[in-house]
Amino acid sequence: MKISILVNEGPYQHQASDSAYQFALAALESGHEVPRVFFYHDGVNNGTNLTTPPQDDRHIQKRWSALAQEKGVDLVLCVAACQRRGMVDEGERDRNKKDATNVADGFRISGLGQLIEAGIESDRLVTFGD
Amino acid sequence: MKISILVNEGPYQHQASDSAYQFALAALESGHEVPRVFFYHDGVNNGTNLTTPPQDDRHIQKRWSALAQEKGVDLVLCVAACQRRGMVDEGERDRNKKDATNVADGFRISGLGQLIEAGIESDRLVTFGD
Amino acid sequence: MSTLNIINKSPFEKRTLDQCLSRISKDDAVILIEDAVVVAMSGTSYDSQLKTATADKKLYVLTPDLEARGLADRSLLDGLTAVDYKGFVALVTEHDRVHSWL
Amino acid sequence: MSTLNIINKSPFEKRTLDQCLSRISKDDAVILIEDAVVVAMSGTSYDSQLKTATADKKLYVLTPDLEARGLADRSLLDGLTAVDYKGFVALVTEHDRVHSWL
Amino acid sequence: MEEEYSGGVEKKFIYINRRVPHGTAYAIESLETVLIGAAFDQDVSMLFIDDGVFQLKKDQNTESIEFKNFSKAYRALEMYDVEKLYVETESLQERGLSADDLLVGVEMIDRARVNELIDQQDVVLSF
Amino acid sequence: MEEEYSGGVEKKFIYINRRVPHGTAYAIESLETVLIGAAFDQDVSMLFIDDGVFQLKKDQNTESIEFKNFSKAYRALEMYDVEKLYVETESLQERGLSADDLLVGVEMIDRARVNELIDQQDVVLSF
Repeated sequence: MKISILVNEGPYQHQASDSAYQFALAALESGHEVPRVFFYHDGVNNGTNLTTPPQDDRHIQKRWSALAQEKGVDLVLCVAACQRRGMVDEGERDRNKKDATNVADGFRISGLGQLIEAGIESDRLVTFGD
Repeated sequence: MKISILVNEGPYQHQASDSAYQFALAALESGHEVPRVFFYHDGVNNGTNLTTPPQDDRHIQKRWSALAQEKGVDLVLCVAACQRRGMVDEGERDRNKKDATNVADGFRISGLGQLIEAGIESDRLVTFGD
Repeated sequence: MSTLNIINKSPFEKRTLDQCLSRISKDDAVILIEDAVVVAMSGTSYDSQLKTATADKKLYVLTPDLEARGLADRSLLDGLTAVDYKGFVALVTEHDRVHSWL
Repeated sequence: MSTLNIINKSPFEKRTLDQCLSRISKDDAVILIEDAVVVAMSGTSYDSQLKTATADKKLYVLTPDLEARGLADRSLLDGLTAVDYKGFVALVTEHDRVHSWL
Repeated sequence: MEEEYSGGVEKKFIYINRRVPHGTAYAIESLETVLIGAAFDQDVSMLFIDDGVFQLKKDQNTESIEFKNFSKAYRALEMYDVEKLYVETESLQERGLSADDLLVGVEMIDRARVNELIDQQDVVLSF
Repeated sequence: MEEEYSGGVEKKFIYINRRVPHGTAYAIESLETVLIGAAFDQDVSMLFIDDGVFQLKKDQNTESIEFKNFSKAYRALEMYDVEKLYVETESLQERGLSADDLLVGVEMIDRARVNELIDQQDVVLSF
């Protein structure tokens, strides 16, 4: 089955992002596809490559990036949410005249259409939030 | 009176940061001092200079930065929260080997001691969160 | 000695207002801000609970948040006082401490 | 046609579980995850409300979240089934849609 | 993006709105999703239950809190062919509101019918 | 930083903990604040009410969810001279717990006494 995931909260503040990750792993291990994880609202903050969590703690962003690289999961950050929360890739940097980028490998910024598309093309859509 | 403020949530997702700002303005207009606003938890995300909110919407970060510049309010981002959420100044960039900085003018990163100090030195501490 | 308690969530969504009211004393005050303003008007199903509280405690509601939710023209529950942000600041200074129920 | 409902907040804190149970039908299922697991054991004051629900609906609780809160060794409420993440995934596939009550 | 789906799958999407507006961003972000999603020619319903009914309250004035007043955009939904707006009767009543307080025409449904409506959907998006 | 305050003001701080641990970061962030704050030689109390009592539950095992298990750190509070830990009796009972379920020794107080305790404080930090 194709199971896509919607993540509404950022890392370390709410368990939502952790739950979504554990769920995605279990879905893959159960033989399902996870075509896309869409990050909306504060969820876009999962994609920043500027975190330095304590060394004895999980590294949420790196875990997501590894899932993209190793399992081909498409990690999409909502562009409107990114603009309000300060997530910037090269395109956004040039467009909005910012001095830096902070989107980690494996994540890409795109529109809300990608969420609707995931709803249409997946058999299930599961939301994790606050 | 000295009234310090604690902000626990980031911009645009919860009203907390807006309420804190309106409260700070009203306190200053009423003749009180606002020595410090301490940003904890997701609140540290208020300090990013990478946001581009819609043009017809309020610019939360710029409003805070103006408060620091015009009224001398000390805007402090909790360092531990910054590390978990990806807020980086030059010191943090060098220390944690990051490629970018994203702390806006008027904000500084410091320790939780600054929150305790605000509690000790202010007549009131008012918290805005989720 | 008295405390100003801040409530910012709708009592239809979260139990913070219940939990606050079950513990504070008659010298304390409560201000409803943000989404908590939705129970400030008479006629809601939370009406009687709040009336009990106003019998011996001071309750306030933040006008700008009422306006934002289209409720500024409704009649407030008896015993509730509307304040603007400056009134909110004054309440903070008039009480000995502030407790935000998050 | 049936729905898997996800609840992730403690019913002592938020009313989502009440609001969910007041609307779903007997073909639907509910899984308690994250902070919602705190009402999975017998002996809480939420006990009877949940027992009513288990009488005609399927209720599940996520084991890793029970463990994290030190509740894995408590006896679960009758009619509640503990599942791990793979069990959670299976529930998602067995129902026609998923509704997260946020 | 619309073209990709013009001859493709049509699914039934329901947006479930349960929060007071402005205290959190869910109301505005739900609306933005619906408006963008309209381009995909899916079957879209919006359901307002619990505190979500306040999103449709008339006379919202966000000037003092300096927020965008997006509430008028609910009236524009029709132009995007989003015409199925449902409000739960009990949620309105519990909050001291009636259909006259709402800024758009909606279909009122009883609590008992909410599950029936959700049961017809393919995708549930909750805000 | 400690020196700054060695001869200075001493205030009464209370940390009020009301959330289930792990679902949100409030529990761990409260604990971190208390530990850092200990250096300031203030009068510190920690109060656990409502779902906050779960923070002190024995046998927390966060291995499967891959979280740091910080619950043992409550036992270290004593070394930081944080010795006033209060738990509300009614909160425990409503949740089917008793004092034996807690991983540290605490003072049990009735709901009626909670306000009395808060009334003695200068600064309230709520998590």
